[in-house]
Parts: sequence; C-alpha cells; structure tokens
Amino acid sequence: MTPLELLTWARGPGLSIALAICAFGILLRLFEIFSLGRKADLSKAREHSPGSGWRTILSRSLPPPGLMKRAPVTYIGGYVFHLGFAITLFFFVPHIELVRGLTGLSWPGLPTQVIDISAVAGLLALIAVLASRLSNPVKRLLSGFQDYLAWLLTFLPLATGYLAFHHLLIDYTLALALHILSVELLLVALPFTKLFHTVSVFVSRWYNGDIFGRKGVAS
Amino acid sequence: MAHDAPTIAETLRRQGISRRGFLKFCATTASLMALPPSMVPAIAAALEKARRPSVIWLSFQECTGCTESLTRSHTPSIEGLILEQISLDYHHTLQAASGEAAEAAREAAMRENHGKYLLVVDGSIPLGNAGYSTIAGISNLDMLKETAAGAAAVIAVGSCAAYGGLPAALPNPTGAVPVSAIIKDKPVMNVPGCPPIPVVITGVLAHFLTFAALPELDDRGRPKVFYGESIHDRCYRRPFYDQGKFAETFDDEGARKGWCLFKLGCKGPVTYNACATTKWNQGVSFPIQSGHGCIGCSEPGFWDMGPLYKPLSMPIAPVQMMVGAAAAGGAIAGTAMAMRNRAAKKAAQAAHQKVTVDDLEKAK
Amino acid sequence: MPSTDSGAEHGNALPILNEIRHALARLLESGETSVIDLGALPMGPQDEAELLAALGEGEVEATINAGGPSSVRETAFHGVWLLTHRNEAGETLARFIEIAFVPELLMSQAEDVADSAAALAKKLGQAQNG
Amino acid sequence: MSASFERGYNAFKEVLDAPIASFFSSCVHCGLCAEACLFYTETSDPKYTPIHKLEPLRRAWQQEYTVLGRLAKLVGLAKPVTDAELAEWSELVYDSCTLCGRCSMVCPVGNDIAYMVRKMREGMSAAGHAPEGLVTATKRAIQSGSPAGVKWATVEATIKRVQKEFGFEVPVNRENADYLVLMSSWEILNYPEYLGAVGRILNRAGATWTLAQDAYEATNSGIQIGASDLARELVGRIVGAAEQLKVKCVISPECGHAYTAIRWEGPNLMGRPFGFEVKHILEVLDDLRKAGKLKLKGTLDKPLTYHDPCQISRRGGVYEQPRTLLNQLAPQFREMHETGTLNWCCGGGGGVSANERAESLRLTSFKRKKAQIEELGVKTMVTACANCRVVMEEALEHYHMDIEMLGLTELVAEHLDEGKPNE
Repeated sequence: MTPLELLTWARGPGLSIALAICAFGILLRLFEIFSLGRKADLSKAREHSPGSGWRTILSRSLPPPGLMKRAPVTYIGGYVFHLGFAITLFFFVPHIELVRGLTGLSWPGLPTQVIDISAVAGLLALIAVLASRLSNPVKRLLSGFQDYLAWLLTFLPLATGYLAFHHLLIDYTLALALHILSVELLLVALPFTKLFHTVSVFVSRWYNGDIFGRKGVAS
Repeated sequence: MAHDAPTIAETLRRQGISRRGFLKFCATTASLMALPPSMVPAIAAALEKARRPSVIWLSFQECTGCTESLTRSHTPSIEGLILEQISLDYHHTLQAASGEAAEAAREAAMRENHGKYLLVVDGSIPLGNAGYSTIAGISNLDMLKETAAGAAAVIAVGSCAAYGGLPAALPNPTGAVPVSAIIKDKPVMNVPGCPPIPVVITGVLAHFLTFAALPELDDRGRPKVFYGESIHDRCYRRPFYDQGKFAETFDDEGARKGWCLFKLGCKGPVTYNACATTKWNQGVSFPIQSGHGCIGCSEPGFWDMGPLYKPLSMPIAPVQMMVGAAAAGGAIAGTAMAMRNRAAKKAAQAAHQKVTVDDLEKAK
Repeated sequence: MPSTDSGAEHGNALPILNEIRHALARLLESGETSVIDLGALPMGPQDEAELLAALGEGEVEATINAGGPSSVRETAFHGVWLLTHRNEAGETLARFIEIAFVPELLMSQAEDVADSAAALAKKLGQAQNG
Repeated sequence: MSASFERGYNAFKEVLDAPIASFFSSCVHCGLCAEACLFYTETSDPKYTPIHKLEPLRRAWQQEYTVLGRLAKLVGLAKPVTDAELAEWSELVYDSCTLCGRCSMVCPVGNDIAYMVRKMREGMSAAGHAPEGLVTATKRAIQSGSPAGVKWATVEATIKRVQKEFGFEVPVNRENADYLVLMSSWEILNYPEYLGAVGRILNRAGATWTLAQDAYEATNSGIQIGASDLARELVGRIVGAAEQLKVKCVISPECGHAYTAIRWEGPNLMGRPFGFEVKHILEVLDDLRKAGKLKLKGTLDKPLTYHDPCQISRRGGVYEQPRTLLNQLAPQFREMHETGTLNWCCGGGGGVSANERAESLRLTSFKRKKAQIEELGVKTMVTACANCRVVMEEALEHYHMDIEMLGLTELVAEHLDEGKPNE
C-alpha cells in the first residue's frame, strides 16, 4: 500500500467507518444516559432565578473567582489547548472543506500562519497538561489508562497535522494519511471514552445549572 | 556501442561547435536535468568521456501519449542533439522499419550491446491474458523479460509503465502491472506522469547519456531532481494557500485573481513532480497556471484516488447514508439498552426494602 | 497558452532579488560568481516580468552565436547579468542570472583560443607558402 | 433485617439517574474539584478530591448501566464494587464531605458532585457504612423526635423561659396560623434566644404563628445519613403538623440542612407538592421588611462579617436577604474574600458535626474559615445556621480565636423598633 493509497482509504472507507462508529456510539451513549431518567422535582422552584441550565452551559466556560490562582496550569493549559485545538479544527481551510463535503456548510478560514500558531500552542498546552497530570498528586490519583489514551488520541491529530503541514520527518502524503487516520481513531474512541465529554458536557452543565437554577442560584 | 566510437564532446566539435558552444550546451543540459548551474563543469567533464549509447524503446499497454510528449519537447535542438547522440535502435512508433525487420533490429541491438543498452518502456504489462497485448506475436511480458535481460538499466516512462496507470485502474481488467513488478534484477527508474513532462524524459535520458548511469532515485524509483518536491511546495500560488485565499469556482473573482485551487480539488499537495518549475509547452505554463488544479497524474493509482474536483480533505465517498444508518443503528441499540436499563432500575426499585433505624448497622 | 490569472502579483520575485543581493556581496568579498537558473524557480505569470522590471537594463548587451543565438545583457545592477540561451530556431532553451564581473560564456575559452592559434598559424603558413 | 452490601449496591442502582450518568460521562479528571474542597485544600491529601469520593458509585454506574461496562463485567475485566471498598470509602463519603456543593459550583463540565454524594449515601447507609455518630443521631431523631434527644418537655422549658423573659405567650398547636415555627435541637438547647427573637418579630409584624408539639424539630438526620425512608418519616412529621394545623407557611429555622430537607427534598420525599409554603427565617424577615412590617432602629457599629451557611445560600438561594438586613443594621459589615454562593463551609455540615470520628479532620478543615476571618480582621461573625455556629464556636475555641458569633435573627430582634405597631 502506497501512502497515497493509504490516504485514499482514509478519505474513503476509513472516514465512513469512523464517522459511522462515532454516530452509532454517540446515539447509543445518549440513550444510555437519558434512559436512567430523572424524577420530576416536586419542590416549588423559585420564580425569578438568575440561574438556569442554559446559562450554566455557557458560564461554566469561565473560571470561578479565585480558582485560576489555585490551578493555573489546569486552567491556562486547558484554555490554550481547547482554543488552539478548536481554531485549528474549525478555521483551517482544508478542515472547513471537510465539513463542507460532509454537510454543505462552510465559513471563512484563517491564514495558515494563524493556524500554525494555534496548533503549536495547542500541542504545547497538551504537553503541559500531560506533565501536570503526571506530577499533580490529585490528577495522578484520578487518572487511569483511559485518561492517557484520550490524551494521546487528542495529541496525534495535532501532531500529525503539524508534521504534514510543515513536511517534517515524513513524506507529506503519508503524513496526511496518518493525520486523517488519527482523526478517525479519535472519532471511533470519542463515544466510548472520556472524549465523550465533548457531547455530554452540554448535558451535565445543563443539569447542574437546572438543579442550582431552580433554587435561585446561578451556578 | 563500439569502443572506437567518438565521445559526445568529440562529435560536437566535429560538427564545428566551439568550446563556448559546448559550454552553452552543458549549461542548458544542466538546466534540463534540473541540476544546479554549479554542476556545469562536471557535466562538461562527463560529456568529454561519454559515448553514444544504444536505446531500445518498448511500448506496451499505452496510448502513445508519452512518445507524443517526448517528441513535443520544447527544446528541440537539445533534445535533438540528445536523440542524435543516442542510438534509438528500436521504437516501433518512431522507427521506419516494421514487422520482422523491426524485430530483427531489436534483436541485433540486444546482441551487439548486450549488458550496455538502455531499455525504455512505456505502457503497462497485462498479466491477465498474454493475448491482451502482443507485438509481432510476442506477449508484452515475454518481450519485456527478454529485452530487459541484457539491459544496463530500465527506464519506465509514464504512469502506466511506472505504476500500472490507466490500464490498472479499477477493476484492472487486464491485470496490468508496472515494469517494476516484473523486473527485479535491474535498476529500474520510474518517470511517472500522464504523460511525463517532455523535458523530464529528455532530462533523464541526458543524464544517462552524460553520466552513463541513472540519476539519484527516491524510494519509489523516481529521479529525485524532478520528483523531490510536491507541486504545492513549488507552486507560485502557494502564498495564497498560506493566506487562506482560494478560488471557490472556476470563474469567480478568486479564480481570476489566480488564487489557490485547493478547494477545486487540486492534488498539488500530494503530487511530486516538476511541473510547477519546469512547466509545459516550451515553459509557458502548467495546469495550475492555466487555472486548473493538479490531478496528480504522476502519483500511483491517481485515477482511483477520489474525485478530481473534490478538495483533498473532503471525503471521497458520500458518507451521509452510512452515517445516517449508523446513527439509526445507534438509536436502535440505544433503545434496547435504554429498555434494559429501565428494567434494571425498576427491578432495583422493586427490590428496595424500606430502611428502618434498625437497618443502619450490619448484623453483629 | 494564455494564462487565466493575468496581472496577479504572487511575490515570488522578492526572494530571488534577495538571493541576488547576497550573491553580489559574495562576489565583492571573495570574487565568487553565482548562477541562478530561472527555470528551476516557481514563477507565476507576472513574477518574471516583475523580476526583470526590477532588474532593469544596464550598459552592456552582447550576442553569442554558438548553437543558436544567446543574449547576454547586464542589468541596471552592475555585475548582475541576464543570459538567455536560444536554439537556431530562436526558441528559448534556458535562462540564467549570472552574478559575475564578466559572464563565463563571454570569455573566449582556452580550447577555442588554442584552436584559433593553430588555425591562424596554418592560415599564415598557407599565405607564406602561397 | 439489617444493613448489607446487597442492599447498599441495590440502592446505588436505584439512585443512579440521567444527571449522574451525564456527570460521570463528562468528568475528565481535571482535579479542579479538589481545589474547591476545604478537605483537600487544608490537608493536601488527594484522596479528598470530591469526584474520587464517588469512585464506587461511578463503577456501579459503569458496570450496571453502560454497554461497555456491562461487557467488561461479563468478560471479567471490570473491577467489582466490594463491601470492603465501601467500608474504606465511608470516611470519604461522610467525614470529608459536608455536602456544601462548592465543588459543584466550579466543576468545568458542570458535575453536581454534592448531588451525587447525597445519592451515594443512600447506598452507603443501606450497606451499613454510615458512621456511628450519624447512626446514633438518626436513631434518636426517629425514636425520640430529635437527633440530640431533645424531648417536648425540654421544648416546654424553653417556651417557659421565653415567655418569662419577653412577656408574650408562645402559641402551641394553634390552627390557621400564618407561620409554623420550627427549631433545631441546637436552638432549643444552646440558643433559646432564637425562639424569643422570632416571636417578637412575628408579633411586632402582626403575624399569627405557632409551634407544633408533634413537629418542633426541623433538622433531618435522614438526609444527612442518606436514608430517604427515614428522611421521609422525619419530614412527614412536619408536613403532618403543618397540614393538621392548616398553617400558611412553615418557617425553617437558622439551620442549613433543615432548610434543604423541608424546602427542597421534602416534597420529593413525600411524593407530592406541599399545600403550604416553606421559607427560611431570613426569607420571612425579608418579606416582612418589604411589606413594611419589619421596622428596625439603631445599628451594631462594629466590624463584622457574614458567614453564608452552604445549604442556605449556595444550595438554597438565600444570599441576598441577609445582606440587605446587614447593610441596614451594620454600617461596618464587610464581606469575606470568597462569599455568597462561593463561600467556604464551616466544615461541619452534611452530618459531619454529628460524626465524632471526623472531629480532627473537621478542625483541620476549619483552617480555611480561620484564614478567611484573619484576612478580614473582624471580631464578629454573623450567620444564619445554628449548626454552623456551634461548629465554628467549637473550632474558634480550639484555635484560641476571640471571635464573637451571632445569629442574624437575634440581631434583627435586638434592633426591632418596638414602638406601637402601625395602625
């Protein structure tokens, strides 16, 4: 199999299989979660509450006062990684083309220099949060195989994409093929690992905001 | 190739070409071979010693496009000089002789120059049925094996000879294979392209002529000087890619301004060839300069590598159906799991025994 | 073949001009000459015109008739020469920018001088004999 | 019958719901909840990381309610939850969690960890892993009516003291009153001035009120230990009395968990909405103030601060009312650095104060509050939860800190303008 054949497989059957597993898994997991149900709360909710599920979906993206100082690596690393990853994912023109190919939606991209910076920032942040995971006693206690797997699966697309873009170490075609394959691995693993937080975070934040909100607290 | 044959430099001098003219020839040859101008002295030195080689050109499952390309090389005098310098002893499209006389010429060249002649092949070789392609009643496979046996080196010209090309496109009805699938005991150089750039063909011939050896090859048997970099990396429109400026259609403002053709399916990023610098038609232009993306014709299996007009990052096959089906499958499996979960939770609730204060501690 | 993107500027001339600047410095410092093959560079339709316009025209212009006409022209920048090799039919074979005090090809070659010396001697001998 | 692992594990299966499933699905092990938990910040022991306290519950969810977890369990790859593990986790679930919910406020993926700990305690108590102190308190609450063993006779003694001191009659079992006044054991035993204060304020406002002989105790050990069956029985006494006496509103006293028990969990435990309102005393005070029925005079002019009881503010939504009152009463009222819905717990909520086993950890965790007080430099702290007050008074003594503690209701009563009621 030549690199171009590998790339073709990745763009063709590989992508279809990965997206199919991802879609299957997300649906399955959502059913799994919602099937456990939630008893209607019979207590009288406050009429005028500053909080709500929808508010918390947004507000939890910001650090609560005081916590940034206590956990700077987690916050800054987390922000830089998520933003770097998101900018690279959603504003690199070839990625937009992929979305256009899948959904017909498209939007303007950013110059490659900007993408380059965001990808490098994302990679460095990932390394920083890994170092923190390995050295911080709390994170080390909490972390298991899945956490490191999720880290690797997130790191690989950025790393291979960077290698491909800059023609480093490996031939571009092979790098591009590996890049797409790494994204496919990410998609396959997404519903069944910690990576599912990309979907469930909206659910959990909503529940949190709703639980607090009905008591009159903006959480 | 007789030992008393004159060297190429001698031949040129006999034709009344001065040393200055020879150096000009060397400089243009260097340019042709995509070698840096600093190589001119080495080329001159090599040509002082180089002697006229015998060349046998075999055409198998091909369209003659490669030969057409070669004969339309934009440097007729140089290439003419080269073709004059080589002894093209067999080329069934170009030679005057035909039938038995032609085959006799091939056999004679093979005999006289055994171990020293250069074999050039265009077209792929069918393995499915020997009768799919024959010349003078000889199957392509037999003729290739027989002719390659005494060759110093083999040059596979064009994507068909190098990779199987169009005949090998799915479902590959003739079982077409490239030269390299058959010839394993000789140096085989691939000069892919559909067709290859004319000056690339003459360039590699010039290299063999000049240095009596094949140029440096990459891991896929291609001369590095021509195939070392991707079209994308040498493309004059590359700055637009970096700035995020793309033509969206073939007739929009971006297309008129000469912006990057990535979104229109350009395969430049994964295609390794010299088109962007060497160009075509007497150096006038190349596909991207003419407003059309690269189709990647010099890459293996390019015909089966997805739609020509879809960007590289786009999926090749429509995935909506499959993803939709998978999502439906996920919903069905999810519903089954949900029913199981509900039943399990109900069972747990049914198994609940009311907790009294006496139940807060384990029985001693 | 007409190009679709006329008039677009791609900025590919600028790196070449920079390369020429460095080559001039080397020439002055150590006498080292440089040659740039214009056929080996990524050039858009306007890039070459831009480059040539930037280089301008200088004081010297020569034609070499050897295996077709080659033009040798100094640009507005002394020491920067533009060489265009053509065949007998006048078609361009190759184009170079040479950074040198005198382009190599303008100088008479020792072999040719030797041949000429011999030829002149022979001619004189013939004249004396005749 | 008795507690057993099977009953506990069955309870896990009962309480796991969609919010918990989404919370466990979302957790990325970032460790930020630890930074919000005073048991971690004051000990630096990673085992006190809030989400870690739920590990057995998480595995129960995974192995019972997810496809992959079930598969893993089937092929023997899953680590089953064991009784020994639950025994080990007892300290984490009861001693090092006050259900204060501060972690629930900071979790970036929105996990309500306190909600989950409350649910996990259902299984822990059914499995017999509740700490002895809480078990004893719960038994006393069910059997004698109060976790501290306070009987009606004790209440009557308090009533007599109040009647003598303030000169008004304390109504008992009076029907159709506006308010049913509840107390916590602490208020009956340690702070009888609460009853006097409430009575004066309500009388001055012209409201009718009553105590109920069958429901004087507001606290609910069933909630703290995590046994809904018992919590239902306890809250049912109040609901029964309120309905029998046909009161309009039940006033939850200055006690955090009592408010959560009656106001938020009560209807869910009873399985029906209430026909009466439930309000915290601070809400009632604010209502009266708004209605012009609470006239105050004079101020307490010294530097003081307000400690938000977690269940009142963060978990209860009553955080503006005390500030409105204090701004009126105390010109030198100052806020601590982290306050309101992001306050730090006293360290004794969620049953921790009733859990003798947790005493040393509780005192260690108080260092957080101590640092807050010292940073602000005040000598007076007002609060609205008798449990917070007792816990902090003990800890202040332990650390030899000379800080005066006040109940907000008393403070209001002390500044009540007792001129003639508005005609």
